[in-house]
Amino acid sequence: MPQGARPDSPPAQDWTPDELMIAVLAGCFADGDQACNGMASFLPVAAFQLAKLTHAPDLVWLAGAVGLEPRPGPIPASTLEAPLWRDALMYVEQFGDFWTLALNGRWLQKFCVGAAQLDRFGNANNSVIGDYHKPKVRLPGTAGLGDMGSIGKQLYFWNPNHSPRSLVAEVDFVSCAGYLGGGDERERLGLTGGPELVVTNLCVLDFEPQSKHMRLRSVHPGVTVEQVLAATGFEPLLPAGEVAVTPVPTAEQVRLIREVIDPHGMRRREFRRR
Amino acid sequence: MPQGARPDSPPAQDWTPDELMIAVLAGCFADGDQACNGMASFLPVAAFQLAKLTHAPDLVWLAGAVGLEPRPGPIPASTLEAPLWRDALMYVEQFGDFWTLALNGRWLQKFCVGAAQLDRFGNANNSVIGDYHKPKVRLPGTAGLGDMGSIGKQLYFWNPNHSPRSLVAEVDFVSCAGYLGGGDERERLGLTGGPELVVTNLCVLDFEPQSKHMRLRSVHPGVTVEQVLAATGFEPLLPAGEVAVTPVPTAEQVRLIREVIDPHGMRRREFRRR
Amino acid sequence: MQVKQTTLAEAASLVSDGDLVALQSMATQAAPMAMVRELIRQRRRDLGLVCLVGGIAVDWLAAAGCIDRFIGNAVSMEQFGLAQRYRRAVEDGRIRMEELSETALLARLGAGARNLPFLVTRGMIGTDLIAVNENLTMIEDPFGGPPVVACRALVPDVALIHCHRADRCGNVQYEPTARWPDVAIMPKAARRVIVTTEQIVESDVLRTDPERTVLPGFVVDAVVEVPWGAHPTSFNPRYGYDGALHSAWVAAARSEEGAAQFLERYVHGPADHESYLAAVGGESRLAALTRWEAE
Amino acid sequence: MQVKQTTLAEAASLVSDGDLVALQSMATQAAPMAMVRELIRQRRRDLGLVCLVGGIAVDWLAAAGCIDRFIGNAVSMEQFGLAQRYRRAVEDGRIRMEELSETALLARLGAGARNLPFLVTRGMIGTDLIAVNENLTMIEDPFGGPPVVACRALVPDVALIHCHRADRCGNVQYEPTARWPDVAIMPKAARRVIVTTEQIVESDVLRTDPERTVLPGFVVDAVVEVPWGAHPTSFNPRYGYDGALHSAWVAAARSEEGAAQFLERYVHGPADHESYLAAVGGESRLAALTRWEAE
Repeated sequence: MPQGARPDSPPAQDWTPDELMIAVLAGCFADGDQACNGMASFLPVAAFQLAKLTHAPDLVWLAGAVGLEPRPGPIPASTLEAPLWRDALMYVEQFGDFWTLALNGRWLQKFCVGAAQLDRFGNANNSVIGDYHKPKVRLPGTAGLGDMGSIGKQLYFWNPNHSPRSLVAEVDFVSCAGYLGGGDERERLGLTGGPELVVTNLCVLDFEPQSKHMRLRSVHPGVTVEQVLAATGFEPLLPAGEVAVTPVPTAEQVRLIREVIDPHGMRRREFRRR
Repeated sequence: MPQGARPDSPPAQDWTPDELMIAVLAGCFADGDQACNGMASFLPVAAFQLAKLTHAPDLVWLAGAVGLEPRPGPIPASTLEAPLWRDALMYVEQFGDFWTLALNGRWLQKFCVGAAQLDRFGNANNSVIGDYHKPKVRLPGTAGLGDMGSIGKQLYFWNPNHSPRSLVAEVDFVSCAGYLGGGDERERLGLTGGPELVVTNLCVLDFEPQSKHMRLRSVHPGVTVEQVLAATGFEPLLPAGEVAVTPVPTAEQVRLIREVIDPHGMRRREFRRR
Repeated sequence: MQVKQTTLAEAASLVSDGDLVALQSMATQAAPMAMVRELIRQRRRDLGLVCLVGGIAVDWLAAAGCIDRFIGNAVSMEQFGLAQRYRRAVEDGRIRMEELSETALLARLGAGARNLPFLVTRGMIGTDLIAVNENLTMIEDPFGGPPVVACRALVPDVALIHCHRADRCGNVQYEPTARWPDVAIMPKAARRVIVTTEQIVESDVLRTDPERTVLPGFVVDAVVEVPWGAHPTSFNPRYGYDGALHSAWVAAARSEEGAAQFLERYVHGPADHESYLAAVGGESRLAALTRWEAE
Repeated sequence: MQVKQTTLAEAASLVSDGDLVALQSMATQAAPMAMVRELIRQRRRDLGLVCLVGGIAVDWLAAAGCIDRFIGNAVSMEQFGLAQRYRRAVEDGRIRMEELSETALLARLGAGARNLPFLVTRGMIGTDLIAVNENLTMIEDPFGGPPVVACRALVPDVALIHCHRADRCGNVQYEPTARWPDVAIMPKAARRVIVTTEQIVESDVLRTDPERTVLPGFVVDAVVEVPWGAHPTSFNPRYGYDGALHSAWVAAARSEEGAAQFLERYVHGPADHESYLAAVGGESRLAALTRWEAE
């Protein structure tokens, strides 16, 4: 794999929402961070590799929470199978190693999180639609997210299918703790960290520091604020003044994604066909 | 190593106390048991190997709590170094494997225990003589024995230097729980298992089932009851009627110990020079 | 050491109707599928499952009506989608799910393995997972620190695992690969352990790599040689998952009838494991999987 | 990954007077002795030690007046006898010992590593170890089972470990050998980690055996190449313990003066690690130790 990238690369003329989302997520990770991914996480995996190839060569990647600094080649069809952690420096044992390091608080402080439902205070649900004991829809289950929301991590949500069904006023079930009821409720429970950013196919949102209510930070080029509002199950806060436009990826970022990181286009599997 | 032994072997004509103690300890372990040893444990290590070569070929030995079923050759100078677990089937990781298996309650149910002090109710002390915070003598420390006395194990004490200093009325400090104050005190704390046998260079002792007080079970050939009483820091209970004589090892057992298991005589290092 | 080698059919007799079964599994990885098929063929009923992440094994057992409860982190076949028969059964009330975070499941099993009444985690605080679960409760730190979630010990009746090689006495070895925690903790927590293995080898072969042995034989009740025993899940580094069979299942499992027909063809139909391997494509297909040609 | 390679002297600057130092050690095995000698040479004071089973390292540090407290399971040099300078210092009140059972020490460190206020064990119940220790206390099971011993989290300031090979970024590998728990847990519980290694290798060498890597480099603050860095303790499978040096120490350590002379000759005297190796017998002696000719 080629190392580094031209820092002065111009904005791409030709980019797609998946590539823009990857660039935004990549920008959340820096040298000195450690990043890991779970299953069906094509965008985060691409983002970690993009960061390493450009601004954050010393970002440490734990592929699938298993393989330390692998050399995987093009993104394979699964982000939780052996091809992803080819030539790793270490096979991280899950409980004694991975969870101990994750719980500790000094490492692996940022997580990319996908969720079936995310609400206005950043609470996530991968458990059930409807009642827990008699669900209307049984979702896959919260797995590690049930921990990550409570152990001081900074959470970066990604959502390739921004819709009123996935961004809801209130989740049916809190399976990953965000800011709970908002304000200082999370803090009062002694929880640190919390949701930082929500990156969707339409826009980037963050959380207003006092109320902890989700807030529109930027819309992607070509997307209007009205489109975002129509696609969201609640009213996100709006910034004072003009809403910013998300910077597009650089030409070099797009080249790296298309030619080096994901030539087979696995990243597009996450997007619902329209 | 030769497998099996003649079951009809006659009593040895020529035996020493170390060999007799090894034979007695070997008799405590059977097929289906799992045995492990700690450091400076020449007699238990010899006993496990003797049992495996004679009546208990399917006894499982975890050498040094590390090496599963090794082929160590003659007993080396240390019972907690790599030569003891040569050619093991498994290197048992200490916490996730060894302690999990030991705590479970279904495996590794018998332990051979050495202690600086052992009292009339089978409480052991490897911690301090005198006050814990200002000790007259700082002993090595209880290590795993601090656990083994409380987690349902059957404890087999061995003591190659039977004396009023090592067999005392009351230990200065309980670092390994025996029957505590005797009677049902151990049971009332919810503890199962407990001390089973004390094998010394003079005799074999057990614990009277009601009072849990140490009781003389047999004296070794050539040792008198009076000698045992004079060498003991309290009065052990005596059996009704004649005190039995400990059976001597068989000729085959002695041969195996001398020729196969411990040709370098490491077992005698545990005995104080007189 | 005692010999534990036996057949799939005999080993399955260690699993009774109603048992709580700890099943090694990730979404598309390393599940003891040959034993799962044997349990379906023997029509076990009212089983509970304990799984980190259940995949196709859980969906097949649900479709076959073998299970009525599930304790674990998640059920998913990753890129192949949701486990539809399982999901529908939960929604219909035929299967109860106890959903745990990863640290909570590991704490419950860890406590079970170590004969402790509970272990603690700081995960899940603030979520709804605690209040709905009688096996979780908040407790105070006796040293004045923050409260923690106590997770009650979990002791499955039997654990099913699949490994790369074992000897006749049930000493279990893995080749270098991802080390998921179910193999480490489930067999120690469960009352009985059934191991299937790609290969039975002489004990002396294990002695050449003692650091690869993960379970001593005395923990194991039965060991069965079943090459390709994890198919259609992957078993690194030996073979990849069978993507075509996963896709075929997902298509069939849209309906109860489709699922039943699929199980008839691939699980009930084949008389034994060899016939199953022939039914899913035989030698040439299996050879492709060793090269990770998933689809 | 960031490069962490440095010298013994630089690495030692990560240890301050008063620090609580977690030290890899068994009775005669696998202690980071080169780093221990460096700390003695730099005359660190008021250190605490956390050890499973301390051996000659603890006795040297005690004799040199570097330590004032010890938390661990035991201190012993097995067949070479008690650690006399350490023992005398405890009896004189110059060193405080907090004695823990094995499960209690692992619970304290495990809680420290996992940012939990405590973990529990069923060991020690009925012993006197609990009442004398403010870091242990009995608590009830909230699910109605038996009570357990809560063990308060322990977070050392720095952990010292020695390994077979590492790369410049501090990724740490062990050859197949006994797996003691201190290497697994201490570096994750401690605030800083210093690794000495028999050999620094290219990262690509580690990639050939990823299952042997036990610590990722991001956990490590400094890595120093020190061949024979565990001498005079053993470092399986590379070399056995130096029995002659252990015996010489035990003889010298009968008196304070003898101990001081010994340390002068073997620790303060040699200008660097190479000089130390020459002082203890040089190449021919070291070659004998690779053949386990201990005495």
